[in-house]
Amino acid sequence: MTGPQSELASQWITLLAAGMMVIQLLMAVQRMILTSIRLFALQSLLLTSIAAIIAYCHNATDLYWAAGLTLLGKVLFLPWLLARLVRRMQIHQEIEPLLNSPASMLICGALTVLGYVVARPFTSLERLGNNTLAVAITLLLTGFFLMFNRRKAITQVLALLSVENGVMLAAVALASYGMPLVVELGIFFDLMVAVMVLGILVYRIRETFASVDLDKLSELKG
Amino acid sequence: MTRFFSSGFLLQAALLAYAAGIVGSLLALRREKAAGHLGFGAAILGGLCGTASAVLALVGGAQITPPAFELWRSGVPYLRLTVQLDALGAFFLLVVSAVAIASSLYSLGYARGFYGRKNVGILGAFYNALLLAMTLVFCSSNAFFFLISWELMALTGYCLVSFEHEKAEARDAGVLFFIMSHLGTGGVLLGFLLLFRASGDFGFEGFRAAAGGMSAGARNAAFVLFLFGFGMKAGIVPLHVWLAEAHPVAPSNASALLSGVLIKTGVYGLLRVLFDVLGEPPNWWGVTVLTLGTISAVLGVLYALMEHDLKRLLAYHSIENIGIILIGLGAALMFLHTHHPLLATLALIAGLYHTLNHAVFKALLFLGAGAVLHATGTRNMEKMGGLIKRMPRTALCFLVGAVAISALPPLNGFISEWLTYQSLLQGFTTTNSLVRILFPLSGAMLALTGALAAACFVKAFGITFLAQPRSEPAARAHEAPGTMLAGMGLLVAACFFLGLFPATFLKLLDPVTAQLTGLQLSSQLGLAHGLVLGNTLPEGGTVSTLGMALMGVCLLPAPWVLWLGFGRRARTRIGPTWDCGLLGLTPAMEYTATGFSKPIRMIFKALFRPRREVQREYDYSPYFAKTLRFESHIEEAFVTRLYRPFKGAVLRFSRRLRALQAGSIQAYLIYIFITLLVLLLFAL
Amino acid sequence: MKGMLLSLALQLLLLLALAPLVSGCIRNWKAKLQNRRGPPLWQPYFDLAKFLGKDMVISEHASWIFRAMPYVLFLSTLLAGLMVPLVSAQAPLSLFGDALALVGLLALGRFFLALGGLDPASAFGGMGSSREMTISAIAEPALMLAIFTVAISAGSTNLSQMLLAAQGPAWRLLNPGHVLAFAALFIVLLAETGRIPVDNPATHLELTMIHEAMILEYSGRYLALLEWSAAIKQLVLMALLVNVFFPVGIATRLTLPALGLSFLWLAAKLLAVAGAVVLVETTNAKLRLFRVPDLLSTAFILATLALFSTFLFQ
Amino acid sequence: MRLTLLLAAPVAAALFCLVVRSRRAMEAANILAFGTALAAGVGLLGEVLERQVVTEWGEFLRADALSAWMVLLISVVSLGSALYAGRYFRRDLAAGTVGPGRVREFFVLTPLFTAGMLLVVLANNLGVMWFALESTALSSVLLVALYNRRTSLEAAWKYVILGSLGLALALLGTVFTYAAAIEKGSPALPSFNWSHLMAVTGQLDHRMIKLAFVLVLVGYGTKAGLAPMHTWLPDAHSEAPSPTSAMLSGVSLKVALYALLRFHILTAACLGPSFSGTLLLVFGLGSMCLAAPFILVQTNLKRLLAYSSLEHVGLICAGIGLNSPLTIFGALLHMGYHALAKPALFFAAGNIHQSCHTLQMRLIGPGLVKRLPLTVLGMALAGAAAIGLPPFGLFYSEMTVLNGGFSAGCTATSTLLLAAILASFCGLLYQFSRILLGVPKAAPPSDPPALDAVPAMGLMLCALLLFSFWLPEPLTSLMRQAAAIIQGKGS
Repeated sequence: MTGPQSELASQWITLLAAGMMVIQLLMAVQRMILTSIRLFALQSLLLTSIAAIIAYCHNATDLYWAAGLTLLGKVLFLPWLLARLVRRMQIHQEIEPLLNSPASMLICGALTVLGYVVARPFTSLERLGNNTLAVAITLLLTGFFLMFNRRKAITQVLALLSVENGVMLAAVALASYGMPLVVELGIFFDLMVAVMVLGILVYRIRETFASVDLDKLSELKG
Repeated sequence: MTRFFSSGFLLQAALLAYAAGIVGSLLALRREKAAGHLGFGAAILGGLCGTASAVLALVGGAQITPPAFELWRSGVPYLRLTVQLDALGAFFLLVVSAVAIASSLYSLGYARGFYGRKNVGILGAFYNALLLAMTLVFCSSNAFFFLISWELMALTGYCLVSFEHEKAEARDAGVLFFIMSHLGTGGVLLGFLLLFRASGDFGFEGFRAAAGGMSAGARNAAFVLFLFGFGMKAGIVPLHVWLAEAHPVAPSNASALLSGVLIKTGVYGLLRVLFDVLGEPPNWWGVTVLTLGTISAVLGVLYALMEHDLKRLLAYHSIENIGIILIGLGAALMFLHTHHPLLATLALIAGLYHTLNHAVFKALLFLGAGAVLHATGTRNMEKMGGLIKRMPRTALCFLVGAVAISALPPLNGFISEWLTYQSLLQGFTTTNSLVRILFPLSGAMLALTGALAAACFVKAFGITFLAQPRSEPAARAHEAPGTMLAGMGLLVAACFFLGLFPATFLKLLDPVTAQLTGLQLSSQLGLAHGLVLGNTLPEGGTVSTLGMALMGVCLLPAPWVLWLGFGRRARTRIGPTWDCGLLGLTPAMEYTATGFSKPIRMIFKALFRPRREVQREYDYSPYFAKTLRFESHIEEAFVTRLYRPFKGAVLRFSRRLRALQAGSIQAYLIYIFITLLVLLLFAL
Repeated sequence: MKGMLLSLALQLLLLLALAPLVSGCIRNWKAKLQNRRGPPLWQPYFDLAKFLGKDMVISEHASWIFRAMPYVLFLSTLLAGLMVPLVSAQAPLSLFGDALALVGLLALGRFFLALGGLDPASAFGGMGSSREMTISAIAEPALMLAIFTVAISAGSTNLSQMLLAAQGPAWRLLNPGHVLAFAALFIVLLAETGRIPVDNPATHLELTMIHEAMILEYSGRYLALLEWSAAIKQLVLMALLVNVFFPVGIATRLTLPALGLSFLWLAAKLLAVAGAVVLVETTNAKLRLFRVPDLLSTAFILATLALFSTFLFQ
Repeated sequence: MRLTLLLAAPVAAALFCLVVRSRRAMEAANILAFGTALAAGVGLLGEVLERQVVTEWGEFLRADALSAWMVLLISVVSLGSALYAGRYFRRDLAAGTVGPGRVREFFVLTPLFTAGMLLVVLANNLGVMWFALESTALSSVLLVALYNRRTSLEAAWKYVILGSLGLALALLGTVFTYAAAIEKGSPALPSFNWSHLMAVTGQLDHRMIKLAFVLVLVGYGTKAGLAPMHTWLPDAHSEAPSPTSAMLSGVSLKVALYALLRFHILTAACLGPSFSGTLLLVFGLGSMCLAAPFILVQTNLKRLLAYSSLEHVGLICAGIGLNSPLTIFGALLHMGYHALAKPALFFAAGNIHQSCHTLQMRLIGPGLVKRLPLTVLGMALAGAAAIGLPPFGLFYSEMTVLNGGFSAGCTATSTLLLAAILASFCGLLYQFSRILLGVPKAAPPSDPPALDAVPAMGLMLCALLLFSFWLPEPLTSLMRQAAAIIQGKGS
């Protein structure tokens, strides 16, 4: 790997990572479920690109696989699945967050700062895209925030998936060659199964409660 | 052949007998009669073997090599299930086994009351298990094993207290008993762990060696923990609140074991750690024990006086007597501190003697109360009366117990209190510091205790057995069956023996004191061939209950001489009691138990804080009431001021904490989130 | 052995004979002080003889406790009396019991007395028993503490030893500890013997009786035994008081002149105490029952002060 | 072969249940599979004692003493649950609570659940361990939702959301660990195998390991039910069918803890034991202290048991955090005893639930002993064990932890531990005596006394009693080896 080329790749990676973060923030403030799903697909696409760039730079076959799986799973399959679920169950489109947009933005900003603080010790590592680690952690934290700032079951799934995206970004960024293939495969299939299980549950909840509002899910106390 | 009469073999036999009793009663679960006979028969056998083993070990003297054997090997680190009987253990084994014989004999008859109502097999199993656990407590040479036996004892005790679990009071009392007992175990456990930290092993031998090397702070901490833990079991004030709840609700044969022996395990524990293990005590240990003992004695008897539930009354007296035992122990600790081993031994003997005495007469009284309960179906003294005519033998047994517990000569309670007084009096000159004033003051309180106990038992015996029956069941009461009487009779005999021949018995205490303080006093205490009890001083006070008794018998003809002289023609008539000219006395006109204790209630009003409600309805003048409703209620200040608020606070806190788990997944996520943030910042 | 039996018999006789006289003296003197003629000194003896000859009525509700009680009380009081040095410094039964045993024996008698009060199912008996047990209970600590004070300074609870140890220069008897303990014991004596201001032995108003209430159902020879026991108990306590605190003139050797002198001393001291009792009874009214604890706690405090002043302020 | 067999047997059973129709065959297949697993586990015990480490599939599967111990626990609890499940569902089917389809679901998912747990403890690769754990979560979540009631769906939802989130965090932690292992400038893809990582602990990036452990702690801690990440635990335990509750409580929590332990060992090897040990101790203690008040005022029987599990897991965690050979040994012992006692309690709770049709304790009690004497007997025995009374083993293990704590000089901490144990003792005793004893308010139900739980409860209780009285030498040496591994002294 030569210097300028790696620098260029690094630039791209940083840019794409920043894009992921922007999408995350957009997800935090916007209110329509289907848009959220599309934003998630876009975020996953950016993740795929980062993986692909790194794979190209390092010539790492495993990473190509990972990128491919992400593309298939998170960009195409899961958004399709979730969108279908939303349409089939005629879930009300409004997201209804607990906190309003400005507050959400404020918190997300604070979490971003925190992400950078946590990641700072590792920026000195001489690795491709190591500066994306801060983004990854920020994605994780804001995704976390999204999870408890949402009232609908399906949006929680979405937030969970964005957390997953953050983790994968960290994996790509930190491990430079990606994880071993068997792990990648395992993670991928687990994720798919997880979303399907979540889907089943959402479906059953919808059937039983006639709503996917999480406020109804608070009978178990003490 | 000698092998069969060795202490160790008999101990094994006793353990086996109890175990067989458990198994036997469980196997015969469906046949009540067989279960009772198997279970309690095995317990009698175990008690006999245990008594023989203990006596053999104690008669063997200080030089006996303690028999030791391991039950089996457990893989748990530091746990060695070694059964070893030393002199101290043997003495307490004697206490438990002797009471076990009488109580089990009694149980044979008493269990009949449960036929068709409760399962006797289960009772027998728990009963034997309690005996087994107590026996193991006294002969485990390893603190880990000790704790196991200790907890088993609490568990079986709980099962017995809650045996009649259909009654809410039995359930509540059981829970209270077990919880407090377990908290005490926590204290004991921590104390042992402190010792373990110093010695690296759980053997009492190791503790003994290591205690010298412990820092003063650690030893003091261990003392406080042990005092809390063992004191909880012994029921010293203010840790006593469970006792008066738990002992009355258990079946009476079990109450006898609980009150007679189980609380003595606390005394055993204190003796074991304070005298055997922890080494020379600082002064404040003794002062604390003595003070607590005095307070327990006085408060115990005062609360007992306010009871009109016969078994609760007896239970409160257990608190009193534990206090008396602790007075002896505390004095002994103070003497050890000032290096007066002779006096320490004397005080210790007083404590030990009272331990056995209390076991004997308290078991007797509980068995008597059980017989009354058996006959009348109630524990409320206000509903009794006149039972001496219906159950004369039981009444006689109860009377002996009452005289003994009131520390009246010539029975055994008097002897041990006399020894306690002697040691306290001599203690005054052992030191020049101001704490010496504690000795006579504690003696004076002991006197108050004794007198109040006498008042209490006048009430207990008088209201229960004398005068006219106050209720229908009391009027229809019947004498207890033979086995029950035989059980009580054994204890009556023991009261007399221990009261009349103290010097003979004191020989058995020699190995115990030799182990704990290095001295043997029986030859110094027993004067004139053991007929007179001295106090080790050459010109000191002496007492001979046997002499008194014989003298009394000799003087008995004196009144008859007078009859012959003056009253030959006088006749005796049976007539009605004087009724102030009314139309005959009714039981409602008799003095009640509540009325009997009213003067004391008024005098100690500040302590009891009685709540009374009087509702009067009248037409013209309040002096001519149409109806009168009187309600008086006493609750212990410890319960109302200490335990209940504490319990309330804990429950309130817990309920408030439940809001954390309110069902909102968002909140749960926030918990995790906050944890994550905190940890991330921590890890940076 | 023979000497011992002799002294035993003598003391027994002394107790039995002297006790009614002391009661008679008190009654007589009290009447004199109140400007009455009063019964003769020997009246108690006549009473006893009369009671002994009378028929008895026993309550239909009473049990054997009722019948056994007079014996137990009488014998235990007698035994207690045999442990107190009266004339000779060596009490006949001092080996069998010390000061503590004496208290114990008196308590035994009281225990049965109270049971006897409860037995006939009368409300008065129960009331008397209750009050008697209460008062004796709160008198007990003062009694014990006073005894302790003396016993500690004597180094023994043996009554004879206590008495011998107190002999010596007369000024020792005037030390504040001794005097305070004496005062405490005197109050206890009033309570234990049922004297005004604690109890009124002459009353038969039901609600104020204590001792009389307990023995209300007794008649005939049992009553005689009870009255006699009460008199003996009074004598024993007085003798204890005077001999332990003022062991002046008591015979340390068993010679006839010494004994005679000692007897005279004893009589003088007893009469002095009886006089004191009479004075107290005449000048005081009976206290309400719930004021009695105040009096007895005064005694307790006096005894405590005695202890302090003997050993701490030396 | 043994490790393969261990994994293959449950998977085969799951596949078999997928195709077969007869419910009895499914039950038999489950029991057979877990029986085989248990046998293989016992064999593994011997092998591990002999050879320290057993590997298969080219080091993909690896078993040391710690894994072997976990394998034993997993297979015993699974076997007990399977024994209980057959009778349990027969009653449920009869009552119409569940349909045959759901029962099949149970018999398919349970072996998968077990297989997942076995893979967690047998995987050499930390990534594989992660996804095995995720698969246990996913298989069990459907089991939790089996009844399809409102509450069970709610519980399942909370379980899966919190669990997945936790696992995502754990994944990040795993990634960090992996990143820490990358050698500077080396083009080779590093091995993610445990055995490899342990060999290179000296070279790992300390800051990364630290961060990784924190993430893994929160992540796997969520799955292990450490407070304050435990919130799903009472919900899931109370709503799942009782055989599943037994497995969740009996082993699933401990398997997650096992995963956490592996990272603890790694971190301790890098940074010294104090960092991760202290954290484990804090969380363990926290869980114990939190459990006690909830136990005291609990109203639902199975939630009560769940909080008790929280307390026990806390104790195990704290014991390991104290980091002395004795405490770790005690913690492992505690794992074993708890795995035997808690399922028995859940079986009893299942019987009670089916007989009383409620888990609300004020409706169940008082006087359960008159209605279901045999169940109550089992419950009382197991309950006595769970509150740490001798002669049951939990007393010994608690004592051992405390001994270790004291001899390691952690007096204050151990005292706090003891206080927490005592507090939850009080709560449990109070609750048990409230429902078990007394006189039933209503007349006893007419249905015959249920003997349903007897074989399963008998198995658990007999094993518990047996091992309480007598710990065979192989087991103690296995635990000693495992303790050495946790202390970083073993292989």
